[in-house]
Amino acid sequence: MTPVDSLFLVSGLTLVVALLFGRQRLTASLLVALYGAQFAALVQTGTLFGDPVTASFGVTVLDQPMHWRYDALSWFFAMITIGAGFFCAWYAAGVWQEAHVKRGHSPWLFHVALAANVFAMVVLLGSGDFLSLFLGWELVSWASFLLMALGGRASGRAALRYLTYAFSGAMAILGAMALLYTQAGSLEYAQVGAAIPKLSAGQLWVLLALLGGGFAVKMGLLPFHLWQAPAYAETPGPGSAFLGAISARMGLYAIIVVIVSMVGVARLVDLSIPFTFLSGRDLIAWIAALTVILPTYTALQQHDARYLLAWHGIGQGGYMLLGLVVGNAVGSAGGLLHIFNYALTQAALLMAVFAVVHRTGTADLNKLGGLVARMPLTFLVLLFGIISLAGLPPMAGFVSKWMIYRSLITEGMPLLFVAAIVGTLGTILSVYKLIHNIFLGQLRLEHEKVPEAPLSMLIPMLALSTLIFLAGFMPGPALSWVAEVQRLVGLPQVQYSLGGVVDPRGGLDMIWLVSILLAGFGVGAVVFYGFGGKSQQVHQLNNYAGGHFLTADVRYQYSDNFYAGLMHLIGPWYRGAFRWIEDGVGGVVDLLSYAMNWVYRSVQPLVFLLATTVAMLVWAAV
Amino acid sequence: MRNLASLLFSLGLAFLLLAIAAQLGFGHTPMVVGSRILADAQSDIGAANIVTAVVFGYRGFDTLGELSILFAAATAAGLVLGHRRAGAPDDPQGGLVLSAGADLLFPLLLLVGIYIVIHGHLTPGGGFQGGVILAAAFFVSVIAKPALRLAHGAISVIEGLAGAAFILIGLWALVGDGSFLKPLLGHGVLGQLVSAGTMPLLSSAVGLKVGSELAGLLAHISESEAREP
Amino acid sequence: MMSLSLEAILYTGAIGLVVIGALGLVLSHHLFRMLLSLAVAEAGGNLLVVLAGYRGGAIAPILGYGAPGTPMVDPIPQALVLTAIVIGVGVQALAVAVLVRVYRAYGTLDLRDLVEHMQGDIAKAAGIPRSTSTHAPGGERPLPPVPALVRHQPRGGRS
Amino acid sequence: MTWIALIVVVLVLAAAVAVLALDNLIGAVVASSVVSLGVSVLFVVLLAPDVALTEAAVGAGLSGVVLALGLRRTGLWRLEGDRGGAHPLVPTQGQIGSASGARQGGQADA
Amino acid sequence: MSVTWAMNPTLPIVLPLLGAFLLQPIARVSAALARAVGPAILIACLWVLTETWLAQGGRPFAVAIGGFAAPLGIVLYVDRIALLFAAAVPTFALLFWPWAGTGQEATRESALLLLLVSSVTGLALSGDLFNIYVFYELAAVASFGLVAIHATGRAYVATIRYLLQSAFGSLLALVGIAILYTKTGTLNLAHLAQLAPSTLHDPLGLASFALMLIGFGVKGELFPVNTWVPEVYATAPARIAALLAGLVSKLAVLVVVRLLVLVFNQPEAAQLMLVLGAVGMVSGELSAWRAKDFPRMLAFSSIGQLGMVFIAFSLPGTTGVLAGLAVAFHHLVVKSGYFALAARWGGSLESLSGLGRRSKLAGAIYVLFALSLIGVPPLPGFWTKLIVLVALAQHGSLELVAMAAILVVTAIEANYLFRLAVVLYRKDKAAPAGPEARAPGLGVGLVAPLLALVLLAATIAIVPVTEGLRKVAAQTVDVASYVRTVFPPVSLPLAQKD
Repeated sequence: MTPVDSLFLVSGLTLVVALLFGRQRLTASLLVALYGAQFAALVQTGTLFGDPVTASFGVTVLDQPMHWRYDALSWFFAMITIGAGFFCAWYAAGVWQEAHVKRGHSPWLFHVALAANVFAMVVLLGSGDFLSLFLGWELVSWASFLLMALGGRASGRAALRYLTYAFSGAMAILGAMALLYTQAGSLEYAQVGAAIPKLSAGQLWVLLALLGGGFAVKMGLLPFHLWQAPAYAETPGPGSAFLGAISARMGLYAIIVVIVSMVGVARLVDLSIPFTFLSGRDLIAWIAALTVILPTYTALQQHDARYLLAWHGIGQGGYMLLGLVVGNAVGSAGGLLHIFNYALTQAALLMAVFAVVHRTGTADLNKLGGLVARMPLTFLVLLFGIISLAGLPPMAGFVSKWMIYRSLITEGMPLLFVAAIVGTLGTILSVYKLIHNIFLGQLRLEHEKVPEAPLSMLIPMLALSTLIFLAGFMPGPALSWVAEVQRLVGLPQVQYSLGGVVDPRGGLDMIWLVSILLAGFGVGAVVFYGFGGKSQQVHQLNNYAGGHFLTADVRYQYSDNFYAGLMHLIGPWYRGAFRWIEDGVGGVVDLLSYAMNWVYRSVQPLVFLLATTVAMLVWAAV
Repeated sequence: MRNLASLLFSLGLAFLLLAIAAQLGFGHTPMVVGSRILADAQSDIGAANIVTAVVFGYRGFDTLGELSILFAAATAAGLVLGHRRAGAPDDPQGGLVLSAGADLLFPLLLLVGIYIVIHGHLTPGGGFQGGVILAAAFFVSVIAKPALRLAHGAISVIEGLAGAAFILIGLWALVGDGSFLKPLLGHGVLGQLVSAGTMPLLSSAVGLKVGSELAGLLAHISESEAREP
Repeated sequence: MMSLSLEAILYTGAIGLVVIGALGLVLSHHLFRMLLSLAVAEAGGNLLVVLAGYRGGAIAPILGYGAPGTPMVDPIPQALVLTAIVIGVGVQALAVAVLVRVYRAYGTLDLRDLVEHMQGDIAKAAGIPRSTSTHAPGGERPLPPVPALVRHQPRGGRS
Repeated sequence: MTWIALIVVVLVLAAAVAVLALDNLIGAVVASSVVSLGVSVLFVVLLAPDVALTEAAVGAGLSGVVLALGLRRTGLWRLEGDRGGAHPLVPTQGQIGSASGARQGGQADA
Repeated sequence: MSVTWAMNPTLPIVLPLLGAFLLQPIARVSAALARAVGPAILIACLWVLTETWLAQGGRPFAVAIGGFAAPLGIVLYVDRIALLFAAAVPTFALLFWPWAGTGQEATRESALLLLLVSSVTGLALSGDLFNIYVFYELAAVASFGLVAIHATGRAYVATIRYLLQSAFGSLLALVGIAILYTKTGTLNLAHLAQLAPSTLHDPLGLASFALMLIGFGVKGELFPVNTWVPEVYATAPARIAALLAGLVSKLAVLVVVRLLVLVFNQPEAAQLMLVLGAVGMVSGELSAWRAKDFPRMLAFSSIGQLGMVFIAFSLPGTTGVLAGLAVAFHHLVVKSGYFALAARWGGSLESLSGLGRRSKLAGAIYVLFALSLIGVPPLPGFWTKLIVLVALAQHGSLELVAMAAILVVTAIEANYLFRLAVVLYRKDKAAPAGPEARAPGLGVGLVAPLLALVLLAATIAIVPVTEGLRKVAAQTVDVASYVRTVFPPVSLPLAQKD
């Protein structure tokens, strides 16, 4: 009974409890406790700073062993996963669940789906060979399909989309596994890792195309990103937060395991694309960069808060991959760290948005506004979140993004650096749109009576915001985990201190930075109040626009059609970018299937029989 | 268009088959098993007509399958055609000549059929051919007098029992002598009517079965209602 | 080309029967004629099988005829053909029975009409609108449209 | 011997073509019986008396009767052949009431 | 080897025949007795086969019918694979037995079913080519009768089209057999296996294989001769469709595999099968993607699955047979279960909307089968797919193309299967009138859960199952032991005597 066994056991137990007692109201809190227990069990394994631990169970099918083991990488991802599960369960436990039931959904299904997701990811992260990897991979895909399909028709359609993408990706992975087996004679990580260096460039390209493609689908890299936003956004509340926070990162995990640690960044750099001056590494990096830019600006277009955040999720994945493939200590550390920071951020943001939805019943940015007066704490959470998401100090997101930018410069990739900056610009614009259209501006009539978000939702939100600030204020602990992961994967290790990154060429110390920032605010306050400035309470309607005073019946809502000019400028370029791929594939399948149907509907099928017979005889004769 | 294509394909098929035939050895094919059978048939089975020996002896199992196929066809036809509604129109009566001829023909055909059946192991012919003639015997009269019905119940009983008899003879051999359909009862003298062991029995069982089956089948088809005017 | 031996003639005849039968099966749209063509083709096939056992200058495989020791033709193919013939007639009788019912159901034996009727009835029984059932069964597109880009187009009509 | 075979083969092939080409189905049935008869003669030539007997009895006799019955039951028992003669292989509308077919298609499920 | 008569492999073939013959007379005596006969006989067959398996412990043995030593007479060859398939026959026949029926029609139907059972068992056991042909014809005729049971016009049209296609196919097979016999002068499979290397490995042998492949492919739903499948399955009772799609098709495949392994053991023949299988798979799955009603969707998907079976069996050696067996049995279970569901869900896909919410068990079973069918670990479907893919990846470029085809097609399959799943769990206020109101045939209602349990059991016991299948495969490809068993060393086979 190794610690890993106990971890699996607790995770499985959570699922079982959800299955059996998911209908009772008290179960929700019990499940929260169980997620906490999972976290404890994970910490118990102590695989972060210690050696990998192997699970005592396993199975061998047709001479193919399947086994599970935990190491620092698994620990890092599992920590984020279980944490996300913990907070989402907490968020769901109270008022939200009742509202969910009122809307005619089953709480049982939700709890089961969430527990299944966490369990599946715990299994995937423990995979010790390609078979168990694929097993976990499929489990995760189907668990998230379950979570997505919970909602009504729209979510059903989105889930089906996701399923099509995910399963095609899985098939690509399966094909790659079959090919690897012929090369390595086994599906063990060790043998495959030994076999990969012997592959020719061509074989390696095929492998990258299949595996990378398969993983990219789950991660939502271009051009396979179209499914993600709708699927995540249509998922009911906490589920959406969970998926957005961690689910898509499983693709990144697989990429780290296979491409970064087995193939290695160095090999990618050597691997040059024929007839071009680009290397495999550049290719991936540019895909990542485009994944940063396009979805971010698509997010800018969204008029639904959930979709806006979901589209962002895709873009942020791009940052992580970008940092990883840069491959130096700071960059890869930034990429890995961003996974953690972004999980915190996205969870907090989506929770805040769904709190608003819970109160107002809509997420349409054109139907909201001025809620800061009614839901100040939710506003605070959202504010922390967007600062972190935009990568501005003093929040967590700044640290990781700074590391990525810096590595891009030091590694001499100015173009990619510019791309990243452009992406960040889009992020800032869109998150401003988000907070503005929800909280600023003027309150709508129908929202006059809206109260603050219920406590059961508020507490996890605030907790997350605190974590966001802390992770930004002293990133040291998170960096220590990241460094362990780097050691395991074989990347150069980052030098860190409690306050941030230590680097001879100029590091980063958030503690200083934040204190200076706060000190600046303090000085400003002293100056303001010291010279007798005083603030004056003004009613929201007490203002003056367009030449006359506004009254309660005339409201000045300028959140509609936000960024009209910018949209007009850049909108047409990429609106629905890459949808032509979907439509093309769909059209081809449609056409082929119609042709086949024609064969099976022909009046005189014996013609085919005759033709085939003749063809076969000819083939046999020659 | 399709006609043209299929024409071409058929010509191609003809050409290919002819080419194949041209490569096959004409007339002197390797008689690996056949020669052995020709050599052993007399001692093994003791039937003069070796083809019958093969049909009922060496390949008796095929014959059983064949019987079952006829049975299946008859059953399926019965299932498909179902029962005739009461008062469905009959075909017009055959003329006097026809009916009289039928009466004349009936015993004659019966006799010939029975002869062919029980001499199957000596002369050309055997259960099937005889059975067909027996069926014809019954059927002629049906043609002549559409009004009269064959007793389907009786027919089904006969065919069932006949088929069962074939199998039971086989099982008897299985239990008694350890292998299904093994010829029993000694060979007797070549050329005698009572020779070749159980073969005449098998042959007559087949004759009965085929006869009754075909008769029933034909009757079914002919009794199915004439189409609506 | 082969010399005009007995076997050559017979092979030609057999193959000719098979091919003509196949041609009839493929070309004609009338079920009854297809049945006849099938019978013709089967006759050809049987002839081929018997030919497989034939050898020149031999006698029929019946003991007691001809001088002992004269070679006989291979009896096995003949036995096979006996079986095949009976199978053939059984299938044919069944086919005729089905034909009768088909004709009573639809009043025609033209394959083209019948296929139309059949597809139509299948669709009707399953509750599929006929128009989409026979020619363009048309499932959904593999991927439903992107809600993000379709359902949430801004209201200010700029596009 | 060879000549008999040659003649019979020619006859048989002609009959086979007739099966496809003849416009009224009775003729076609007769032609198919002729084919069977011819083939049974060829069996005799091939020293297969049993097969010949069977083919004559079954192929020519029985199946002919079955087919004729089928014709009679499907009401295609018409000696006068083509009305508005279309391609001989394609049954003409005279033989087949498509209108009635549509009518009876409805009650097919009953 | 001496075999006591009580467990003679002839019995599972002969007893159902006896029952079928005697059913009518018995029915005239007592109807109740007649209804009991069929199941009793099937159980007896099952018992005999089990006894044989236990007694022989998987050692192959041959039984000469009529005591005529091979190759003169007909032999039945009994080895693991034969017993496996033969035992599957009565089992599934019992599962889909028409318990409810009464009267003349029911008697005839059960008689036809018994004939089908006997013939299919014969296909599994027989060791003589023409005997196989006879049993194949018997299976065909019996199935013609069975698919026309719904006495509707559409059923009759489908039946006659099926009949014509099948008859033409078997004619081609007969021509193939004629060529074979002309070249070798024998019909015994073991004897053929001896003579093949010297006589059959040439264009003519290949041609005869091609003809037989087309002929036996009709029941195996091989590509050009499977156009009967959708219309027949859409018009026949779901029970019958289940038997044809699940059971009969597999036995036809088994025949082809025997031929391929024993007689035509040459790469060209395998390639022929591979190509046809691949085309069939692609065409089937693509058409299923467009299907609008449940039975035809199942029909097309079974075409696709059988294409994959052919692909798998076309691979040489133990891996090929192992892969084929895995896919075949998986499909046998899953597709039978699906047709058991289809007995309830006859209608168009739209009319099934919200059914999964109303009948929870059925919906869950549907999803389970779908997951296994598209190969989601840890369900058996995944392992079968993995075996096939790995086996394919180890061979030439043609196989790689087939592998890619399998992957692509599986994605499409997932799409249409779960499009229906989403429909099943759609929230619909208005319960659509119609098909699901139809009560399932007695017994059929229990079959789907039963098969689902089988599937889950196989999931848990995946290791022993795969090991057992590997043993079976290894024995199947061992040609030498086949010959040795049929021709015991004491009596030397009359090899190339002339």
